Amino acid sequence: MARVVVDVMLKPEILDPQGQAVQRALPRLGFAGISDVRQGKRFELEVEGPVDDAALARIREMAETFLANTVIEDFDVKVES
Amino acid sequence: MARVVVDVMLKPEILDPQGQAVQRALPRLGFAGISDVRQGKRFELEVEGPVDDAALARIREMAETFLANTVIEDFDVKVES
Amino acid sequence: MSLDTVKHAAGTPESAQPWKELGLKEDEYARIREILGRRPTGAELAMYSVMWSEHCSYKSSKVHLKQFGEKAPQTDALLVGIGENAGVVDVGQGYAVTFKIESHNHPSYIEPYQGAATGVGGIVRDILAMGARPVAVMDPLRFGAADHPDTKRVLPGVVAGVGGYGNCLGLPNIGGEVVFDPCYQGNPLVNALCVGVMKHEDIHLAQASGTGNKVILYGARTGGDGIGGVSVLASETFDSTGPSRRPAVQVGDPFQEKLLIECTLEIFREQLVAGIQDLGGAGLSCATSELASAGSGGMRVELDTVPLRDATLSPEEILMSESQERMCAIVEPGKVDRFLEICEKWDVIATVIGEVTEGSRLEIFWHGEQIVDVPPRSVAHEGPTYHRPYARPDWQDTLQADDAGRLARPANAEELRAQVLALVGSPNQASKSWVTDQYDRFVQGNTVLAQPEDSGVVRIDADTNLGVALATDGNGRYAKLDPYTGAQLALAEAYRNVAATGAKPLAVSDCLNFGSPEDPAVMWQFAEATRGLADGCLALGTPVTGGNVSLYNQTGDQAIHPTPVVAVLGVIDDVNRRTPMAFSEQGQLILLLGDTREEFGGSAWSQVVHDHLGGLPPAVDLEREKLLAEILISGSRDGMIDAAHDLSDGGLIQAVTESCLRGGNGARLVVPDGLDAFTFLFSESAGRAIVAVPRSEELRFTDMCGARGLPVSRIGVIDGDAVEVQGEFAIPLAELGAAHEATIPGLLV
Amino acid sequence: MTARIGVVTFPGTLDDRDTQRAISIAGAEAVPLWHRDKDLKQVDAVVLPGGFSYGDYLRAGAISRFSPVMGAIVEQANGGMPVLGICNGFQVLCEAHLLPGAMLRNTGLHFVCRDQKLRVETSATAWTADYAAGEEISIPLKNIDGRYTADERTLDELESEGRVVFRYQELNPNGSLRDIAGISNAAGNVVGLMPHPEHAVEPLIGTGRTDGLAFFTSVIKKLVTA
Ligand SMILES: Nc1ncnc2c1ncn2[C@@H]1O[C@H](COP(=O)(O)OP(=O)(O)O)[C@@H](O)[C@H]1O
Ligand SMILES: [Mg+2]
Repeated sequence: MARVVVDVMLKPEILDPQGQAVQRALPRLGFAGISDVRQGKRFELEVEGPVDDAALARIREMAETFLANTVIEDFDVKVES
Repeated sequence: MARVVVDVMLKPEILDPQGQAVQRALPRLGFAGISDVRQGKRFELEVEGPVDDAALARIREMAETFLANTVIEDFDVKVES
Repeated sequence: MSLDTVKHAAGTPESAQPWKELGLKEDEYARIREILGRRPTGAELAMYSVMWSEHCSYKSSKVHLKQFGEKAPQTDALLVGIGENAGVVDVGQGYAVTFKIESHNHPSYIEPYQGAATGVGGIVRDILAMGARPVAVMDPLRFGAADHPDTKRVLPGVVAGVGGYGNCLGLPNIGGEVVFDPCYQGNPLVNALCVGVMKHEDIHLAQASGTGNKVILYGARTGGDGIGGVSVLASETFDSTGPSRRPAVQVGDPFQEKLLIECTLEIFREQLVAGIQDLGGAGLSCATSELASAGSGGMRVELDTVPLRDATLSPEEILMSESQERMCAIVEPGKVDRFLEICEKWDVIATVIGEVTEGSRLEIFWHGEQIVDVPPRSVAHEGPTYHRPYARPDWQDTLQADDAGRLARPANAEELRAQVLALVGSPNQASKSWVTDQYDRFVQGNTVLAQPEDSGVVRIDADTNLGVALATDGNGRYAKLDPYTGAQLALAEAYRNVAATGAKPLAVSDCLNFGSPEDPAVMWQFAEATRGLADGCLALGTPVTGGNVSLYNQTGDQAIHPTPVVAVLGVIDDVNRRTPMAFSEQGQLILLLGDTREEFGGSAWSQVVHDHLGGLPPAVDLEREKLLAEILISGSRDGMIDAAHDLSDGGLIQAVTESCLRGGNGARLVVPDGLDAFTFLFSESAGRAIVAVPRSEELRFTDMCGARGLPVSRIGVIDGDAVEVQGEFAIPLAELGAAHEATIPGLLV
Repeated sequence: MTARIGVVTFPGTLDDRDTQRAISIAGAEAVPLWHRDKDLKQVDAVVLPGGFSYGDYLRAGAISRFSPVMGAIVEQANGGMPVLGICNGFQVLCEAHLLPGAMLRNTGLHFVCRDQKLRVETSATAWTADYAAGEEISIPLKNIDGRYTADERTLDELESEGRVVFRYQELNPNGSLRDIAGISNAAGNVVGLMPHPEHAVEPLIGTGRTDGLAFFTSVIKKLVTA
């Protein structure tokens, strides 16, 4: 069985309150040198059968229509090695 | 500026209702062949300065004490190519 | 791209400008040139276009809205009327209450969660800007058909957004509506109400006065999201999002808003502001022009000092950005340091971006170069006014002639019983707890009544027990049959709901949701509804204190039902005497107040059983509504009634079912003389309520009704664990409860 | 002597003023504490109230846990000072490792607001002495991240040491393991729970019951007789 990972991140121009809150907290915790933090979602999908082009195309469609809200989010599909 | 990614996933033994909800919805949306879905978080950190071993060690510490709660979550730190 | 300065604009009169893409009409663009005596700069064009949009300028609606002022009833209760961020009402003991309802319909269709969330955020800032602490929210919602697949997308997202934002702010949600109708498919209505409390002396206004006073922008950084949101809000189509590549969707940050609230209240407490305005639609364009327009002088703003989230934003985009969670304050120079200190305490970014000037112009600079030089009134208050043509549509007569009284009625007791179960389990009549259980109704520790009660009641003074009550109502089906009467029915129902809990109705806010104003039939509906509401408010003595208009709620040439949503605010001097809806004592008598007639036009019964909409809505008698309210309030004050529930859609059986289920007790009902069981159970005649009265109080109560001329009949007794209509049928509470509770969760799995 | 009970406000805390009111109603003095405070103003006990501190961003309680005031609270809690964490406060206590385990998204994935029945499993804590062990109470519950989780060993330890303080009755609203609604530390001075006792202290308000008042009277009695 193969694992496909779908990363979903807010588009760069969209406000990311969570990432901002994390970033603002870092210096207080003693972690300097991080100039920006964005927080997104990671989906790990266990795929039955071969992860061929057809399967990847289906997963991409799934990401586009369901896992991500493309009004505000971008996504990225990767096969886990 | 370099980007470091921290992936945070619930430990395998912990119930992930969000992932399950996604998985349950897939067949209804016409996507078959996904046997499991887990949902986690992805942090993209923009690091000032070089991402050397020292920097990575600091980020790993940050993930361990802050970005993840290791009672329930595992994490993984990667330098984005 | 080079900067389009005022000087440059004056020297290049022929430059082509994207006024059309920005939603301006040719004559509007010509008028801007006339006002300025030259072509506008890009920044000025951006400002005018957003401020003269339907959403900000009310250009189609204002000729009709005028009636709310012209016909305003005489009342001492109104401290601040229409025109400010929200109206303010005197509720006694030195307290003032401000409340307002607003729409976020189109954004919630595009992105349900964020659309609804930022809708709540926006109305809360309006209330905060008046000087008040927000104390509760409500959310009247309307969706397409309950079983339509898109409803499964929109409804859970909207509910999660309303809850996600409101819960995180710590504002109890004390009521609202959930209505389904195919007419809202593609045009869901997400209205949000906020109510706030302050002392009289704390009222703040949006005005920039005092030469030399500083203009401080505080709250979130300005980003590229929401640019073009104004055009989306009010434009004909969703794809005309302005010239920008920026997304029209705004993302809310309720945590930032919570900090903004606490920070602002602390600033008010130390009396550090001379004027204040929230940033909502049209962002800085709106805040600067409105503050300057309402003030005595001019204003100068250094736009490049605005803290940005995205350094690539152009000055036009900064002016138009609708980034959430921002406020703008006018502060005397001597108080600026303390102001900034309080902001720092709350981790809120605050920046002096300009000052109030001697002159009369709004001047905006970008790195030292002037990009805006306008008379602020021309932007904020002197936008175009349309007298749009309107005409009663020719189908209206046919619709009204299609009388619901001719529909087949249940033939026997068994059918009657089945129709009762179908009604109380229909999506519109079913329990909304799947929705409302996602809202925090307890936070702040002052909630006396919340959903599913007739009105939400919050205590505003823990020592004196002073409280306020609020209800919102609207019935698009009634309004479709007759918009004038439909608006009055919405008003009457909300008024009755407030009185049913024992509070005295004082004032009104409204959200007018309609189709395209460019359709004369829709414009007629709008004209009729506003006329009905203004006349109704005059008759009831409850002034309209403010509200919101949402137009273009239509898909192609298919408009939504005209949907005026009316909120009524009431006051209760001692929340201990609030009247709940639950039938909680067996043996108490159930009395029906008011007249029941054969009125089924637009009724829930006609919809559920026959999928029919036709005829006339129930008749309105506002004098009767006043009398009923007086009786309900007296009953509460003198301790004569233990429960009350207003009658509205679904009629008597719906109300009895809700009161029985809430109290966990059954009822035995007897059909009164002169009525048949069907009419008794399903008629939607207005001006009615049921009350539960201890036997010892019956005579005193019915005597009071008799003396004042309110019809009252004893229709039954709280008893057993079934709802029984004598001689007809009995339905165990468990069966009624299952039918009532299962529907909404069943639709959304 | 009047007991002084501190109530911490983090950015995003919501129930601080209600908690202060509940403390006054119970007869003690409520002392506001700010998250940046480094000392506790000599209070005798502390309540971490509910809300969405730091928006619950990252994880509920994850950012607040690092506030200056938490340093002092951890130190004094380890020295025996009574500390109560309600809802978000409970989450902060877990993140700060004053209590074991962690809180996850409700299994139903929705925010849940309801009148919740609980069984008080033990009266041997600073905050439950005025209840009888086994007593059933009903108080409001409202959260989206309320699923209490810990590994089996920790759960067994909590059970065997009598540190499960509250259990959900009739319905488990969030999927908490073993129906756990609240727990204590080994010494019994630190207690955390998801439901909200401070919303159940006045007859007319909220659910109309006063089942939550004994939290506050319990600790006050203990402090006054100490
Ligand atoms: N979206 C909502 N948010 C909060 N409360 C709601 C919502 N929808 C319905 N309610 C509440 O449910 C109860 C029943 O609603 P409804 O039948 O519309 O009341 P009524 O007919 O008395 O106006 C009321 O207390 C109302 O405030
Ligand atoms: Mg009602």
